[in-house]
Amino acid sequence: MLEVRNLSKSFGGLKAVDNASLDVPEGGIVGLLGPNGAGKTTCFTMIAGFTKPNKGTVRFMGRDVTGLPPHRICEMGMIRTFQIVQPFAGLTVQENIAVGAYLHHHDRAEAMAVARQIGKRLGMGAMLDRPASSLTIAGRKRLELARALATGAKLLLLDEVMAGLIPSEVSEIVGIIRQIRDEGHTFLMIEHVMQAVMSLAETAYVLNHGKMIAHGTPRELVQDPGVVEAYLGHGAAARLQEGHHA
Amino acid sequence: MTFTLNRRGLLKATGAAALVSGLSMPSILRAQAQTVKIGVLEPLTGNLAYNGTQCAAGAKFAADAINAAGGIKSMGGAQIELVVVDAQSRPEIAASAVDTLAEAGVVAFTGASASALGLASSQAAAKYDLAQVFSIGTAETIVERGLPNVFRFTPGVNKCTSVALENLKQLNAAAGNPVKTAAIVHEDGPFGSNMAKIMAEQLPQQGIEVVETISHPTPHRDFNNIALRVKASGANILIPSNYLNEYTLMARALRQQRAELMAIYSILGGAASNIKFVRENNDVAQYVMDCNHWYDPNKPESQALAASVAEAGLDLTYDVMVSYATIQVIADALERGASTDRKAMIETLAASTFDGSIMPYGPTKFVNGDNVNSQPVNTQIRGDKIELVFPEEYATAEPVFPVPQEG
Amino acid sequence: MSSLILPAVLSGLTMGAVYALVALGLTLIYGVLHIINFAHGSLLMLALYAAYFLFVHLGVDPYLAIPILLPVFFCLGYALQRWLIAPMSSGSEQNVLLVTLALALIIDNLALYFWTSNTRSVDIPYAYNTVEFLGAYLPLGRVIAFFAALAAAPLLWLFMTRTRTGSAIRAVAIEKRGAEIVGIDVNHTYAICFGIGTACVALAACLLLPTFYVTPQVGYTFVLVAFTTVVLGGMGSLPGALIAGLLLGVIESLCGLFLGESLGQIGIFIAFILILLFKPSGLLGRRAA
Amino acid sequence: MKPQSMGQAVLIALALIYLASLYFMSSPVWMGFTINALIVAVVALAWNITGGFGGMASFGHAAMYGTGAYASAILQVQYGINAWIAFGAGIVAGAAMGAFIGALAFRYGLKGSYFALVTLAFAEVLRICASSFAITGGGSGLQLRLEPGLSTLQFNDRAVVYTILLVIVALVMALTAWLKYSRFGAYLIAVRENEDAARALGIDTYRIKVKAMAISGAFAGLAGVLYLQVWLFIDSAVVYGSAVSIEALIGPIIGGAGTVWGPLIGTLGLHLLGEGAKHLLHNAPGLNFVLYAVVLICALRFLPQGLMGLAARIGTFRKKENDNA
Repeated sequence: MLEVRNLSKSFGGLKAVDNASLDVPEGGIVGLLGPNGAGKTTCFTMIAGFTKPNKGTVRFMGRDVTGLPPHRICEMGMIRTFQIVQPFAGLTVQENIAVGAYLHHHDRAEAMAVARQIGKRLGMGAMLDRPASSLTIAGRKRLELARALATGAKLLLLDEVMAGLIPSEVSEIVGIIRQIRDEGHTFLMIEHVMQAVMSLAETAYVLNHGKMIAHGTPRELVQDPGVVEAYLGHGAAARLQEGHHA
Repeated sequence: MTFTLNRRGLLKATGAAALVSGLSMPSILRAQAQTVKIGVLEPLTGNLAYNGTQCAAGAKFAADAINAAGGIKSMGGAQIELVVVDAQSRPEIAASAVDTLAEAGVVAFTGASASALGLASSQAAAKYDLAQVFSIGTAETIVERGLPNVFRFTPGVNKCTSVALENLKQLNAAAGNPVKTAAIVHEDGPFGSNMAKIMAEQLPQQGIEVVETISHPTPHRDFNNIALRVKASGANILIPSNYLNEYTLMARALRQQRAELMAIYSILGGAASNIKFVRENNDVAQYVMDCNHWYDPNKPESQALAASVAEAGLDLTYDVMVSYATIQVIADALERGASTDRKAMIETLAASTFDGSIMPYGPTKFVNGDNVNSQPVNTQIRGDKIELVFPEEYATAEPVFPVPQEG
Repeated sequence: MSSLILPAVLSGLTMGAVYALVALGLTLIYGVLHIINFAHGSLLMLALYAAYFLFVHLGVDPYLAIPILLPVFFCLGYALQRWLIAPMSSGSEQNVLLVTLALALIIDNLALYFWTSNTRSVDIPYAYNTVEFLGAYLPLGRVIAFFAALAAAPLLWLFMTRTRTGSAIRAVAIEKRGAEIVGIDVNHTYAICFGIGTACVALAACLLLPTFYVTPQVGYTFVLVAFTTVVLGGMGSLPGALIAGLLLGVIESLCGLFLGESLGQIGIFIAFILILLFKPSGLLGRRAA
Repeated sequence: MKPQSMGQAVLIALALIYLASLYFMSSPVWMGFTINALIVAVVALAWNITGGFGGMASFGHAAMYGTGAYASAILQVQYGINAWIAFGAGIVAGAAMGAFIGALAFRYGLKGSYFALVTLAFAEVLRICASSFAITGGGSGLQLRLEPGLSTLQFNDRAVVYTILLVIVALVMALTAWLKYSRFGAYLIAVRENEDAARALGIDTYRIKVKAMAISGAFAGLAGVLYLQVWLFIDSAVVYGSAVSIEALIGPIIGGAGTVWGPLIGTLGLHLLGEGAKHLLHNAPGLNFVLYAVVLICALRFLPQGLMGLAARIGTFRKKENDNA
């Protein structure tokens, strides 16, 4: 569904992303891992059209979308979320979701109906009329997902959707993502919370210093010493081998 | 005197404002048997506040003088009560202020210092059949609209320019025609541009060649280049038409660039008839000549006005004189018509042949609202005074033309 | 005309120095507080009146007024930022803009109320003195202003780089949170910065008064040029403001000479819009908003 | 457009009672005064589209206001074109100017201080241009011939003018309400709240912002045309002057930016306050502007959502929300 080939981006000599390639199959949940500053978010911004790559191509559903503006890419069915979730504070939860729904439903009543339905699906039925600014972090993350879904996107690029959540909230959102996937959506997610990736992603890529250093199932990856080194620093691989249940 | 107001209140800018409130409160005047209300619509705030305040003061001096002399005799000695309203230097406020005047029941009103305000107010007043006698309103569009309620007592820009050029020709001839070339510096608004156009057409007919024409915006910060160009053009005289701030900077720059001119001859010059300019820039102001509105200094009322103005600590500017005269014109119409009816007022004004004003004009004759017997005169700055130098019959001093060159 | 080019350039440079002086304070405030001070022109007007009244009532020469007005306006600026602008704007950039705009309205209209719209200028003995340079006559007052600007910019720069207060200001400018953590009083530093910016205006006013006039609207005459200068020099850059000020002075002077004085000023605004559109980071600025 | 609380209902009712009472007071002074306030309210409503809903505070709405007024005046005075056509042309010209400024400014991503400055500069350039060219009448401005009649859109009777203005203000407000609850309105608010998030949701933010400027420009142009038709005279300082831009933004901020009623209520309140102060302070020159400014500062500090925001908290109709943002 998504094919990224040799994507590169440098900022003033510094190579943020260097020759990165990845594939996301339809209906899959693919993880994109890597330590801080590895270039994950830059990768996302390029795929979603927020920045233009220096080199490389992005193909979505067989069409070249490299360098297209975000709203065009979104219209085709690929959408990204943000690491720091920011709901539109002046609007209610339902109106927030409707902003997404307006993409394919120009009429207000229709868009609001879609928003209500999606909100209910994501367990937000009780808070639809509340101002979005009153939501908790977990609520905001759900809202972010709901908004993205409301655009009718097929492929969702989630940027650290679990960050800042307590474990019980994480498992809730994991459940939601599964449910959405089963309804026919595809995910590419940047994630730090290993637990989530382990239980959700079928395959994952690891990015370090802008380069793809590994690809495999999560289980393979955590055992890859190169990945662990990159992730947790020198000697981490050895330590992790000893007590394997962080 | 009917005003309980302390005259020194006028020393402050708030003077006119205080005057306003005092005047528009009939309670102060309730003791009088009968009053006639005349409106004064001037910009007391905003960019034009100085001119507006001066005009309001002039109107007050006129009303004082007329009341002291027994009021409107044909109306049983009715006292004039001024209703002063602020046009705020904004046309829509000027137009709205006409409502206030109409509601207050004025028979006519004077105003407004700027053409834009006057254009707006007279149109609003036309709906009420309320006469507006312009104090200052040089734009010709004022009298070209065919509004029956518009009366312009003072000369417009076209007349001022032609008279100024005619006077220049005579001054030049008397001196043996030393002036052959002229430079024109004008602000790029309608006032300056229009005047520059007329001058460019008419100066050659007076035997004077225009060697340089420079326009500048208002405000303008730097006059060095202009002074340099005037100097480089080798013009004998400079004819400026701009406002006080720019005039001040221009005069200084000319001095600094050592431009040698036989005369600075301005037309409706913002500064050359302004006593403040004379006080603050005495050195460069010397011998500057202006063709402008000015009163006939030899009339007793004029001298009385000058004394009152000095006593109040105000500047004697042409705004004060002109505004004083317009109240005289309205008072004369009241005297003849003996009616407070607005329509009748317009008719009486239209038929006016008044020649008792402080201005050096012939008998008033309004043709399409324009007083054909008005005329500007030439003033010249001498020492710390502004003297009337031309025409001779009104002059208080001999013109100095050309200016003696310093060594 | 060609003989006028050199005098026009020199004249432009001396005028540009005044623009630079006004812009120095504005750019300093922008660089640190990231706000555009719309009251800057009004403060300039206030300082011009202060210098004018010192001259008229106490006979203090405008140049001698500098040591009096600098501290006074520093305190005024400090107080305005500390006790009016900062608390009233609740930290939002748009609110700061609006508060300074409101402040400008207040100062301008109070000036109009108390001092009327009369034009005032000082008559000092050396008002017409000139300096002859390469055959051109330069007004003495403008030459002094030119050298004062040349001196003020590096002095301010030295202050920013060599003193503790200067370092604190720069720290706050770059990383507000970080500066707070290491114990810098951010509100105090902001206010100091605003104070210095206002003191710059007082300096400009004292240097301007001998060759200019005062009205309640005079600030407006300079403030848009100062905005242009700040943007052209790069928002927040002191050397940029100096260079841009001088450059604009020369551009304006030459445009005026060749295209007519009216277009000289339109030229400045068009330059302003073009810079904002195409290179909002200016000549020496680091980055745009 | 519906009030959300007792407080808002009272506020709106007060405004309506004032506006209606003028029909019974038969005072041309108050009517003239309110006519001015209503024209300003239309520019304030224009500003509200970009500044209130879109979060783009313009300091130069005079650019569109003046363009509307000049376009209409030039067509009528210089080309003798019918006032109705000129009326429409003024609105179109305002919209075009808004779109033009927006297209340029947003193309390069200007916002905040930069956007404020660039709009200010545009208004200033236009002011200088209008005072320099012959077609705009130079500095002496343009004047419509006084010819009352339906075909010239000039009316002698103040009450007629007043009624027309009330209808127009109501229409603009209805349009604002409709926009607010449309796809465009939701998008515009999304752009204000978080532009990146809006882009991610498939919103062409550039187009939305330019469109907002065009709509705002149309309203501002309409206000300019109204000024022309009511007072029959414009010049560059009057319609391109900074006073227009300032009044355009003060009203909405005090009344409540991003609300339908806020601009009208703020503008009316301010003008009444200014007028009241004028009587209290005996016409003290310019002090009404000082008062506006003081009220503006206080509103910024104490009424972040303006009067409508304050009123919303008084006697809420709906269940009380705990707003912990």
